[in-house]
Amino acid sequence: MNSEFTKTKEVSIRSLIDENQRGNSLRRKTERLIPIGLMLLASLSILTTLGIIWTLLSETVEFFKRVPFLDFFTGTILKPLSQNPEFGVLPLLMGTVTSSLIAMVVAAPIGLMAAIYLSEYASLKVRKVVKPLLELLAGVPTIVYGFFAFTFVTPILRELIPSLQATNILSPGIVMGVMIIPMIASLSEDAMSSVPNAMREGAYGLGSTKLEVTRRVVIPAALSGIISSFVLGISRAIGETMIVTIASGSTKNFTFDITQSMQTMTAYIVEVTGGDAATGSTVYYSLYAVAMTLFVFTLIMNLLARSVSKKFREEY
Amino acid sequence: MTVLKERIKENSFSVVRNENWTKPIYETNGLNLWYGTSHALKNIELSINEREVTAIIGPSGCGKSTFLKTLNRMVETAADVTISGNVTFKGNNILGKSMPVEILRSKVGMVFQKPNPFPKSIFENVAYGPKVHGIRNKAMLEMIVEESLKKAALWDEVKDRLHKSAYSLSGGQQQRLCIARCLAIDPEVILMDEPTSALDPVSTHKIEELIRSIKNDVTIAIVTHNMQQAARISDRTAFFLNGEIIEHNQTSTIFNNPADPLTDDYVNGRFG
Amino acid sequence: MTVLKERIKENSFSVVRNENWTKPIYETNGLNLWYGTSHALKNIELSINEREVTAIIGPSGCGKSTFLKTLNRMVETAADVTISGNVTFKGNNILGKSMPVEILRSKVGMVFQKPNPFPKSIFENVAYGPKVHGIRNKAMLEMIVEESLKKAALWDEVKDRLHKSAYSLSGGQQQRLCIARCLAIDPEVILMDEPTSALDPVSTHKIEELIRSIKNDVTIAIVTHNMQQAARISDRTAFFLNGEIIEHNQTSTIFNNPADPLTDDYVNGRFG
Amino acid sequence: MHMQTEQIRLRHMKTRLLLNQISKFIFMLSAFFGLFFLAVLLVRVVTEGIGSINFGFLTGKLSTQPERAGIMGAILGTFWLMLVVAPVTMFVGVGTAIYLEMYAKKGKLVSFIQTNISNLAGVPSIVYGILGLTVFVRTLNLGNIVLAGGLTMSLLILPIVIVASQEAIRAIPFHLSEASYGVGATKWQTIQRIILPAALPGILTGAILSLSRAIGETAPLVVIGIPALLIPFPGSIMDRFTVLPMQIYYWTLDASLVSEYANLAAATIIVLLVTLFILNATAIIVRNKFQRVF
Amino acid sequence: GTESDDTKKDDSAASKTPENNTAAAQETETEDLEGSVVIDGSGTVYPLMARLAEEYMINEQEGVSVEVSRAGTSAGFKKFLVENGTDFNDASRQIKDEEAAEADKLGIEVKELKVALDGLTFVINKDNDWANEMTPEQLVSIFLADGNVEKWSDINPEWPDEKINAMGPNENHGTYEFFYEKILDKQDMNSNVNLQQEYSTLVNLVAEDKNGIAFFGFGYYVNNQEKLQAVGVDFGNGPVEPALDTIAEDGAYADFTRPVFTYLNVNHAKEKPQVRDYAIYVMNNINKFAGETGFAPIPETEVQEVISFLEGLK
Ligand SMILES: Nc1ncnc2c1ncn2[C@@H]1O[C@H](COP(=O)(O)OP(=O)(O)OP(=O)(O)O)[C@@H](O)[C@H]1O
Ligand SMILES: Nc1ncnc2c1ncn2[C@@H]1O[C@H](COP(=O)(O)OP(=O)(O)OP(=O)(O)O)[C@@H](O)[C@H]1O
Ligand SMILES: [Mg+2]
Ligand SMILES: [Mg+2]
Repeated sequence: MNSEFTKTKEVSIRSLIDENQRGNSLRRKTERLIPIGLMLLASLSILTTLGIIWTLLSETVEFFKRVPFLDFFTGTILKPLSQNPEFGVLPLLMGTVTSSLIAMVVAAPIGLMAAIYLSEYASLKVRKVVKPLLELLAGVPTIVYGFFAFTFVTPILRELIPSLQATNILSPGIVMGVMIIPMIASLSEDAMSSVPNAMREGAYGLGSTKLEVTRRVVIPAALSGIISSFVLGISRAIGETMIVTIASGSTKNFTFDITQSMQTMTAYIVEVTGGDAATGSTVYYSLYAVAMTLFVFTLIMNLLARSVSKKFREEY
Repeated sequence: MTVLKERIKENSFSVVRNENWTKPIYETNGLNLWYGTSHALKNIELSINEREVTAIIGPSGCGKSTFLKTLNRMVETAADVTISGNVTFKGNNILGKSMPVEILRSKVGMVFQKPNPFPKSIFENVAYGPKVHGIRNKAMLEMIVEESLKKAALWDEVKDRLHKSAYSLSGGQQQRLCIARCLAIDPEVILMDEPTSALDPVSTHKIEELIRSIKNDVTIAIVTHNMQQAARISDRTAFFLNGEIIEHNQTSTIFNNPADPLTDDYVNGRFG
Repeated sequence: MTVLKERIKENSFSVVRNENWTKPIYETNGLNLWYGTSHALKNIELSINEREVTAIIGPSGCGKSTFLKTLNRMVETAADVTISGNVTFKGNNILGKSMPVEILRSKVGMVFQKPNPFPKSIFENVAYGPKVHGIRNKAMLEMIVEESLKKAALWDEVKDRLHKSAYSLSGGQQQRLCIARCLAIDPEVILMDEPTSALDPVSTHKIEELIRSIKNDVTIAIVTHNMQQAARISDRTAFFLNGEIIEHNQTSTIFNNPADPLTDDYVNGRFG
Repeated sequence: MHMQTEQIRLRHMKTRLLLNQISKFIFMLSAFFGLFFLAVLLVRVVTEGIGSINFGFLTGKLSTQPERAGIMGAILGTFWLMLVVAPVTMFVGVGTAIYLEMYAKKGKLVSFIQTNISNLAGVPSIVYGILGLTVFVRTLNLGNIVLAGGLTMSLLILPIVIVASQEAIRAIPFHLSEASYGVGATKWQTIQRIILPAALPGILTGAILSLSRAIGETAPLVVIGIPALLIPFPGSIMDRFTVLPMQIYYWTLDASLVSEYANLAAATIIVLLVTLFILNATAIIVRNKFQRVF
Repeated sequence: GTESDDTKKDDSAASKTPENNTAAAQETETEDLEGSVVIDGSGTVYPLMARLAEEYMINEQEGVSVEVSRAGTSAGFKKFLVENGTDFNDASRQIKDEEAAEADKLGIEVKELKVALDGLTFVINKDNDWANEMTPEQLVSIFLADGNVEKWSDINPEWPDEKINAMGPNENHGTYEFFYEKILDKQDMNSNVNLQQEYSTLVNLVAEDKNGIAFFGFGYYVNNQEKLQAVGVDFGNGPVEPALDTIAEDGAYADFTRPVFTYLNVNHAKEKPQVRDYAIYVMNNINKFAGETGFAPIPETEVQEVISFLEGLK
């Protein structure tokens, strides 16, 4: 290519670009529409929230017209379908809280220790194998866990605890805990691995063992992240449906006895929607009141987890 | 490099000829290091003398930090690291199983480029080392903290707020706090990885002063990208390039009369 | 600073006295910039002359990159940036609404510290700019790519693998590719932010050669932390500290006879 | 001081090292506990169900006779459901992510939307079921058809897709965008030509993983009232349908009526798990194949 | 052992008549039908109706698609009593007055088809060797709010001094409704009774609990005979085990027997040949499959009556 040719071409590149740019004002205008379109898509998520709240709220209001607010939240007896129905939500709350607590007793220590192992101890190779496998555990559908709790874990537990009923809250609680382990492990691991390495190096440099670095530096620094993973775990347990539905039966017991069948809020919703509850009946509305309670419960948990972990992110 | 090799050979017969030659506290021998398959340190032969300041210079990525971290085996905290060769600390090969890293590291402190205090109080930061090593006695701890902060020339600035968060200090103060934290476990060596590169001129000056004041007690190996700093504070300088030692000699020689043209190019800023 | 101010005053009367003085293509006037509440550029008064190489030096965090990115308004891509003052490019205030950033940026290319080719083929990387500016013609694109790669002294090394991924190139080649990518849209100015600091000596040398070879056609503003590099390739040098311009002058003056003692300290490595 | 600390140091070292070893072992056990459980679960399900898996089972219609029962209907139902969920969530999810990451000014609105999305991700799936029941099945009167179930599932996994897409977009180093802006490309050009192609593997991985969540999800469909029954194979999104997990649910419960149903449930679980495994493997392959080079 | 033999006998007996009728039906059916038949309703009746639908599609009309769902009796009626509603609604109870009124309003002519009989069965644990036989009064007293029975010994002093764990299906089920209305005579049920949504839960609970007793439809017992035993009920003439031959309208177990139904939208049957054809098929074969699914057959005369009604629709 001779320089003469190059020279003219050079000029034409520039002028071509300039020319195109002049004609591009239409393009720039249409570009301004893109964010508006995308914003509409983004607002869909807000619409979903509003939809949930509207759906739950309108029917819940109707429910509280029929059943006094206080009776609902202080009643220990739930007999929604009986001839003299009673709508105390406490048995359901009890079932929900108990099963979630059992789940956390299993998941919190195991999940945290697994996270410590993965974040602080495991070699890259081990981590590369174990993490996806744990993800796999998290990916097992809950219906499978339910089947497993009902047909396998309960019979085994009955060998150990003879008084255990065929449907009970203990077995689904434990299985739910196993289900939550990966979640807590992975969120806590995230929190721990986002502790700057510089901080670990500082501690190792002073002759600390791994355990000491973990205990005195990493965990304190990641504490809010870890706590928030626990709270999210609880929230997940509260909202879990199929495991308890299948393995804990539908007895509306208000009891502390974990060997017995208890019903959770979620299982109640399944029971009522699965049945013949006629639109307009109190039972039908109770569905929404329970769902609303469940929604508020998990919402509080999520907001709590968020604010805790936010605090932690601000630290560095 | 040849000079160095000869010297190491001489040294193995304990023939100390050079008048500036003090006892080597570290000696490396055929040290090679790989991150995965990438060869980060190539056949490093280097000795570090007791109670001297050794500066390590070289362009970015040449392996300065890697080498420094090999000296207290911190490099092993990275994933998939392979090391071969010998690194002896006071005659013991530290790469073997014989010495737990925790003991080695309690004798070899380390200061990093970015100050990295723990998210604890100033006091707790300095007391951390003694505590993990089993010192519980409160009076003793207080004494150690005070002494270390004094050595690090930080005591006067923080003595009224020992229990405030370390993050309330300025960058330069934080760096001196990190040095104090090292000093609290009474190390024999302090490794410093670009300790002033994130600091302002005044803080830099203070740290350089500090190095001068403690070098009678501890051996110091310092990585710096600031050639003038190396010239100012070090007794010897090692020039790294692409994971190799190009030249290692007295600082004045390296800067004024380097043997290798690459060294000359580098210290005169023709690359890097 | 006083020197500079005087000069700007002179310049505003278009009195060109200095024999090296060419037409300023950029002029900034009372330029201030905040990231959120942190004041990153303070009252910058600086002009950049056409077909000259202006080096910008200063310690880490002093605002060099920020200033450079203000020149093509790239700085606005960061969140929460406030700018006041004037920056004129060929007489037009670029901070106003009058000129769309896309047009400005098509005239002002930028090269970054880390080579940042797109995850596309070598060809597509160079052709990207012309394409987004609406050039579709294949033959034309091919010509532009070839020409740009030639100017960037990369053609011979890559002509046989134009359609391989840009990541298959070495760091230095990638950086030249990024320069070729700039050249492909025929810019009037190229801003370079530490273009060689991640490169080896040979690549650094090549890029410096390249800068020398294109400076007859384009104006270049280059940030560097390598003082010798600034001395080697630039016509003028501006020294930044804490967001302020401490001194701006002919390169030889800055290095040999600085007006400000801080400049002296910095270029002689007493801090930073 | 020196001597003293030195002695204390050595005295403690043994205990400290021992403690470190012990705790490492315990931590490791914890990490492997979940995997052990997974293994037991798989062995149990496979031994119970593998005998029922054969060609007839995979391609047959549902039947009350265990030896005749097949799950083609549920497989097709799952397929049609995905045909609704995948495009809807991809379109809305990626659009939302682009808006949040690239356009929205970081401020109150964005953090509100962001909070909202992360809260939606925490809303129990059964609540989405109630939403779907009320809005799609009853108010829009769609009935128990694929479209209603699909839209419900889409809402359910949308937050996951959004967050995954956001992460994928955020993971594209800013210097690539910078390079594009630097040659004068507009924002949309940069998104279209640089960011989306580079983020695609990440987005796809997230989308596939959330699809597999949708495939295994049961509770919302139970609430919507999806039957696992004698219905013709679904042929479009307007048909009634059932899905694999619903089939498992009913067969688990009906095992008291016909005990072989327990085996059919286990067999269906195997099919479901294999499907999910294939999807997950695809996601991992996508992730590794397009491993980030930048 | 004996019961299952009975079952088989009954089966083969019942299967005779349908064969003749099928032959008769085939005459009228000259062309191949197509289209769909949509059935919803009771979950109790579902196994029977689903079975018939399958057989119909395999053996009779491949072109017709019979869809069977089980939303529940009431929910099913809601889908049945609308314009273009379902063709059949299975019901474990009779249509209610309001529902019938709704049908009138919409102009839907509804025909009740009684399809089978179900025997309310009380089951106890296999290890329970005392309560194998009880009177209806004793059984009722266990479930009544004021039955004053908590322990087995409250019923019979010789029986163990242990707490009875009474259970049953919950109010969602037609079975509960029948039990409450017909057996308990609408007296309050003991609040200790463990009411469950799922029959599988009940089966497991009783199978594992020596002191458990539960009631549900005969079908759930037949399919779990290896886990449970049925209580023989002494209606006055000695204990009667529920079985396909005792559960009949004039059988020995009649007092605990209830009919189950499917309701036909007659308008649809007139408009759509496949609906009418299917209805006739159901009636012709109903007794053949009832036994298999745990229901007792209905009298042949009733079947014939309905068939002639259906054949009259054209
Ligand atoms: N953890 C790691 N894993 C893999 N490679 C690494 C790791 N740390 C460093 N490297 C590589 O090893 C080489 C040497 O790195 P090192 O950090 O020692 O260089 P350096 O001389 O300290 O550079 P700088 O001046 O930038 O700090 C580099 O190529 C670097 O990319
Ligand atoms: N996007 C941003 N948001 C907030 N603060 C920023 C941002 N970018 C830079 N800063 C701050 O602005 C100041 C100037 O930064 P700048 O990157 O311009 O420095 P620099 O001179 O280029 O430094 P270096 O030599 O390290 O590249 C620094 O204090 C930096 O922390
Ligand atoms: Mg380094
Ligand atoms: Mg910079």
